[in-house]
Amino acid sequence: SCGGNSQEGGSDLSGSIQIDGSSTVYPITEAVAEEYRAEAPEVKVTVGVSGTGGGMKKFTRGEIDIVNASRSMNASEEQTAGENGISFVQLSVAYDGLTVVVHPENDWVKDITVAELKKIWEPEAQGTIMRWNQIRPEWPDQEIHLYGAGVESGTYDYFTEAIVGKSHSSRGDYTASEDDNVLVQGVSTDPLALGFFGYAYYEENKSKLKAVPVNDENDSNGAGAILPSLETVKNGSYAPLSRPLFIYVSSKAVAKPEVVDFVNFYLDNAGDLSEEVGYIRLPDNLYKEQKQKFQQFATGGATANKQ
Amino acid sequence: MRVQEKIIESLLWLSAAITILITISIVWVLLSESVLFFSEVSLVRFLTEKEWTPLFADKKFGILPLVAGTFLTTVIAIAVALPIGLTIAIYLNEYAHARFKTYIKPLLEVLATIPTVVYGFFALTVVTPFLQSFIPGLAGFNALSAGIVMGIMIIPMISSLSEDAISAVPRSLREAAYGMGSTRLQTAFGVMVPAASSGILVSVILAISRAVGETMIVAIAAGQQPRLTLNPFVPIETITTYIVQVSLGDVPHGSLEYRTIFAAGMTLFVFTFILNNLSFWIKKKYQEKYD
Amino acid sequence: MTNSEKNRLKDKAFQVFGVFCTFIGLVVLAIFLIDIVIEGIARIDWDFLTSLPSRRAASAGILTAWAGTIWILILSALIAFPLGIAAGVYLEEYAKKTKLSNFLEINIANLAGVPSIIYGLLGLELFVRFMKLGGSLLAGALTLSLLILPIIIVTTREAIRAVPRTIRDGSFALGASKWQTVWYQVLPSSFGGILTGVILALSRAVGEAAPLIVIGALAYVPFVPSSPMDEFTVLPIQIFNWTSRPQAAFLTNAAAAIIILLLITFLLNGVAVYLRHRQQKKIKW
Amino acid sequence: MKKPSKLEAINLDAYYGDFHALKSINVAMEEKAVTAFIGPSGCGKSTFLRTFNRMNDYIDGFRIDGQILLDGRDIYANDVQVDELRKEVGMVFQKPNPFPKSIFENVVYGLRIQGIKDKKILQETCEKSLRQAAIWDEVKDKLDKSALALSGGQQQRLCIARALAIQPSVILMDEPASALDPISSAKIEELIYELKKDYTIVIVTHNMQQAGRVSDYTAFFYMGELVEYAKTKTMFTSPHDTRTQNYITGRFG
Amino acid sequence: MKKPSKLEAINLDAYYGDFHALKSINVAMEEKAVTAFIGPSGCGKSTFLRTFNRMNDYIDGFRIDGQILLDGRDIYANDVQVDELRKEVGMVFQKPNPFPKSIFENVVYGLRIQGIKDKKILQETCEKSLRQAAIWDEVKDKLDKSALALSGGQQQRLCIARALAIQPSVILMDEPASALDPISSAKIEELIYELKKDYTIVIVTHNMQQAGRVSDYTAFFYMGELVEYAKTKTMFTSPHDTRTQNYITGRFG
Ligand SMILES: Nc1ncnc2c1ncn2[C@@H]1O[C@H](COP(=O)(O)OP(=O)(O)OP(=O)(O)O)[C@@H](O)[C@H]1O
Ligand SMILES: Nc1ncnc2c1ncn2[C@@H]1O[C@H](COP(=O)(O)OP(=O)(O)OP(=O)(O)O)[C@@H](O)[C@H]1O
Ligand SMILES: [Mg+2]
Ligand SMILES: [Mg+2]
Ligand SMILES: O=P([O-])([O-])[O-]
Repeated sequence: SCGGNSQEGGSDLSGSIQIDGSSTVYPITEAVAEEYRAEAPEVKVTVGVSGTGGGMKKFTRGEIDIVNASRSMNASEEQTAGENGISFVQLSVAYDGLTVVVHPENDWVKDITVAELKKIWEPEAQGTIMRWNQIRPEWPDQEIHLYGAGVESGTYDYFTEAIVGKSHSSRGDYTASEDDNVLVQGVSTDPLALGFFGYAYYEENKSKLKAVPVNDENDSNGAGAILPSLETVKNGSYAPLSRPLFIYVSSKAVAKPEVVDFVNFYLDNAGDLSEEVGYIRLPDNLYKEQKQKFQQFATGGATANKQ
Repeated sequence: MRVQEKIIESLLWLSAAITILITISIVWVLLSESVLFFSEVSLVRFLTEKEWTPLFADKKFGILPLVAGTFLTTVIAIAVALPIGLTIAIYLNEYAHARFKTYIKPLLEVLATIPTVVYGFFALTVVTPFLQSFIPGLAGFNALSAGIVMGIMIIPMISSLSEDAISAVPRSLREAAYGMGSTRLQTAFGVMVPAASSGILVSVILAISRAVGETMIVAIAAGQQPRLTLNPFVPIETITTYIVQVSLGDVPHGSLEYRTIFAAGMTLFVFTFILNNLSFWIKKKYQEKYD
Repeated sequence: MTNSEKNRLKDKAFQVFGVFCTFIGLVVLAIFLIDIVIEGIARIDWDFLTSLPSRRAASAGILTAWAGTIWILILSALIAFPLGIAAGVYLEEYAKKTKLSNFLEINIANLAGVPSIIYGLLGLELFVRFMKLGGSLLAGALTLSLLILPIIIVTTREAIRAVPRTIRDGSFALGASKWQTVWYQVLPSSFGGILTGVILALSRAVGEAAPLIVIGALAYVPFVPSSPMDEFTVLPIQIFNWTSRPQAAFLTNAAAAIIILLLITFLLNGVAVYLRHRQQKKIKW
Repeated sequence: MKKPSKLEAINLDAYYGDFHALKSINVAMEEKAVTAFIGPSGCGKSTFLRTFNRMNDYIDGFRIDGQILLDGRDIYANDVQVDELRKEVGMVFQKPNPFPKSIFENVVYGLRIQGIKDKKILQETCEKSLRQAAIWDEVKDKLDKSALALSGGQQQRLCIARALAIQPSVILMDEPASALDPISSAKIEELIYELKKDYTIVIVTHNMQQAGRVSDYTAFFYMGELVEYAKTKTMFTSPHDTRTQNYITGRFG
Repeated sequence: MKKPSKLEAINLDAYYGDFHALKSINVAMEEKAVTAFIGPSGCGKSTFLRTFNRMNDYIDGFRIDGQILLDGRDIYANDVQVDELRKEVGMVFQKPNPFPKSIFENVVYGLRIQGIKDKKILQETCEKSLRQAAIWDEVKDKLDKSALALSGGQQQRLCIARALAIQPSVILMDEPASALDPISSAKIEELIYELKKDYTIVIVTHNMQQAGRVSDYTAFFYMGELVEYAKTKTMFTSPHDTRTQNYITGRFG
């Protein structure tokens, strides 16, 4: 699936590329980096998983070349970047449907509304909403165990924004991890669990998890509760939890030819690879657009601090 | 030549003095970041609030849930390791053949040499599923299985140190007991264990200290949810896990969130420091007793 | 039943319980090892040892992890070995029983008991941030060196203490200086014991994950480090990483990596035990 | 026919693993008499003494051939319970070894482990034994104080009292006075003299003068062999064997 | 005027921390004679012996008052180098303590640490010393074998050879024969007899007979005091002090 239309091998490139950030995007970038090894064996690509927030901090301080992000850069991060003389370009690489999951043995949750999710996750719920029947009376009188993204993750920001209504605002008494694998582990082994994370992680572990259809009580984008899937994410009916995934490349980094080569390779293969790891590809023309945008940035648009 | 002697001695002294430097660095690192932390969060809040959500919108800075998690796993571990370890120590001392002892002791110590990630894997993939087969409500992450596995890991610590302590009791006391017609059991519990009690205590304290500071087992198997509970069946979070969790997320340098790991680290350090000194102090006193 | 019959019965009962306790730990260990081997052994082949990490469990390997582990092992040894021995020699042969030496002793006992994750915090501030070494091999090795230093010091002291007083007296009585005595008599005689201690300490370092996580060792490092300033990962971190993945295939990888890690640890421990054994046999004072 | 002997060794060999520590020892010891074992260090005195109450049982690799008879019964026979045997054959060691408990608890330890709880019996036995061991007057006011606070000589007499409390008929003593100062040492010697009225006593000593003063019979051991066994007076004035003579006159040891 | 003494202690007090181990000792020892120190265990014999080559220097808390003169020079004076002193005053210990090296290396150790590398000198010294220590014939064919493979008695003579190799004028011996079998012990005694032609020898022993056989003078110590110092014959036949008498006749110790 890889490297079909990229440059003539480019294998004489060397150097290193540091990437960090979102765990949601990580599987895509990991896949790209792995395929890129065949392309340019001498280029050392390292990928960390600090969550979008953690990655952004490093990125805006100029410590890394590329940041994986499951949300857009926020104002304060932009400001830090500016202070450090770093300009950047944002490139979309795939779609994700943030998935709400429960344990497969959970036979009471058939669907859930956004309002109910808000009731569970808003800061006021901390220490008070502790049992299933507090959400819907017909649900059992048992403890609810919550698993969700950690505060450094873009998923967390996106989820709180979309559900609670305010970014970075939620209860704190749940199992929070930047590493979605931990959340999968937790939900898949805990019958009283409810959690959320990127679609790819659900897709990979379907057999151990049960996705919950989400009802946004807005019939204009599809009536009733909707399960995330290729279809529903692409056509936007899985709202409000569908979202784009990004990488950001810094102006400093594009000075390195290996970075330029890598990003081009990334955009060439993002469609196939994101699908392979369980995300939803962008329409082809969008990838083209991204490439152009990057080309511009790389060849002199370094001043254009544009998204 | 005498100058050379002096130079060598100074170099050696310097190497030894580095250990003091290390301690100072540890304390300095923990203190300097914690001081900044406590300039924003009062010590009273830190010690009395019942929730630990420093990373969230509604920030609560009560260390108690983490302490409770640490306490819970430690208690479970000691509950496993103490009876088994002590029985082994007594058995090896009073009952087993010397030859058996020379083989079994190093074998037992293998338990202590296995890396703790490996124990974490064991707890998560073997012990938890096994326990779930007869404890229905048991969550995938829980204090129980982490504690049990940790207990297995520290068995040799208790058995070896206690065994040393019991062996250090002068032979003459054991002979006195036998000479009076005591059985081995009576000798062990009536004479040897009381006489070695301080050494046994030292082993237990060190084991506690070890359990308190243990990281990977709990990080893998006990969960990551700070919860003020003594229920061993649900996910909890220990002080050490919290530090790992935050480190994995790479909270940026200089933020309050970053400092929380140093405040947590300080708490951990204080606990283990007290325990270690206590054991050291008891050991000193006890060594004098038999010299 | 008379009292002494009762006593004898209790005695027997405890004996049975003693055997049970002695073996329960070993049995659990055995179950565990067998479980790991069953799960992981089939996964180990040449490819597994020589492949870079991959998103596909089936093609992922541990090359970078074990290479990182070997790097860390060697670097830590180079740093901690001379320091530890020098400190041990000072404390055992030179230090007078003053307040200071007493303090040094308590201090070292304390350091030995400081949880490894605290060393991680120290390394994070001191090496990663202050000395700007980043998440490099050198930062990792320095951190672990501090961690094992107390262990090396303590075992060095024990080994030195096992050299009988009479040997030192013999040397002094022939007009040897302190350092001559240490160099010609004490160190050669205790070298086996010291080496044993160093190896045991290294086997501890090999298994550590927590402090390296804290200083920021990375998850995805698809190259073998070629200098101490390179980023790295080690086996325990790779295992931790795979263990936390829910897919069964990665757990298999974790089990396979555990087998390799255990082989390294057992090998180190085996060498140490062998050395100690040989030492005990060779020298009878 | 001569008086039946209290203790007797018949063709006794003893081994520590491969090491042959005692070589076909034959000896019979008279009731209510003091027998002293002398000989250079390592010759097997302690080993032999300890076969009489089977104290060597727990030493790995130790084994014996031959028989030890107590009142004519083989104490290594299968049906003999060691704990019962040791109630019959008390022992006092070289270094005073009181338990780290009170004086009272030390003396009654042997009764307690037999399950005796009756306060009155315990107290009576305690007083009686301490009196017999000639230490009652020195400790009667501090029975609940730690035994470790006593002087070495007092501790040793306490250990003797402790042994007497379970009413043995034989008392084995392994260099009981060698760790003591001259005055305490003299007291122990006196005590032995008193005790032999009621008990059969076997004592190991490396002090020839002491052997001469306290014992009725003396056995001289050399490298695991019993070289000479005779009335003490005879042995010291006209030893048969040259090794005995050399030893007694201090040629070696 | 009498012959000047080789070693002399003047008003010597010695302390281990608070413990007063030697109490104002005054004694002068004659050149090329053997002086024996006797006394019960712990009376200070070894402590005193070790002040002559300052072996106690490394013991924490040890200090002395008073003077020790070697050939009239205070060996505790500031300008005295301990290593030089120890080349002058050799020492042999209770337990043979050969280094875990070859026999050859043991003997020449003292030369090596002085920086002597000349193969010939080393070999000559080695042979000469081993001959003097009456062990040459037994080891000449295995000089490169480990010294630990020798018997105890051979090891002890090797240690004496080692001490002789650096050509001291005084040899201190702390119970040099007590860990040995009678035959080796006798050999060491003979050797001492030979050596006193060239060396001043001070020997600690707990064996009265040995003291009687080998020494010209005897010093009896008791609880840190020098109770009596006299020609050996005089001391053993008519001791002045009752403590000396008691000790010699085996009343205690
Ligand atoms: N537990 C043991 N294992 C092996 N050998 C032993 C053991 N105990 C004693 N021996 C050996 O058996 C021999 C006799 O020892 P024993 O203690 O009976 O001597 P002893 O005459 O009492 O000497 P001492 O006067 O020094 O007490 C010695 O050579 C000793 O080394
Ligand atoms: N390093 C030390 N620290 C403290 N006290 C010591 C030390 N060495 C010896 N002593 C004490 O000093 C006293 C004299 O000891 P020393 O070794 O000189 O006796 P000794 O006459 O040689 O006895 P032995 O015949 O047992 O060798 C003893 O009471 C001993 O306990
Ligand atoms: Mg003995
Ligand atoms: Mg001495
Ligand atoms: O994608 P995130 O890891 O930032 O949630």
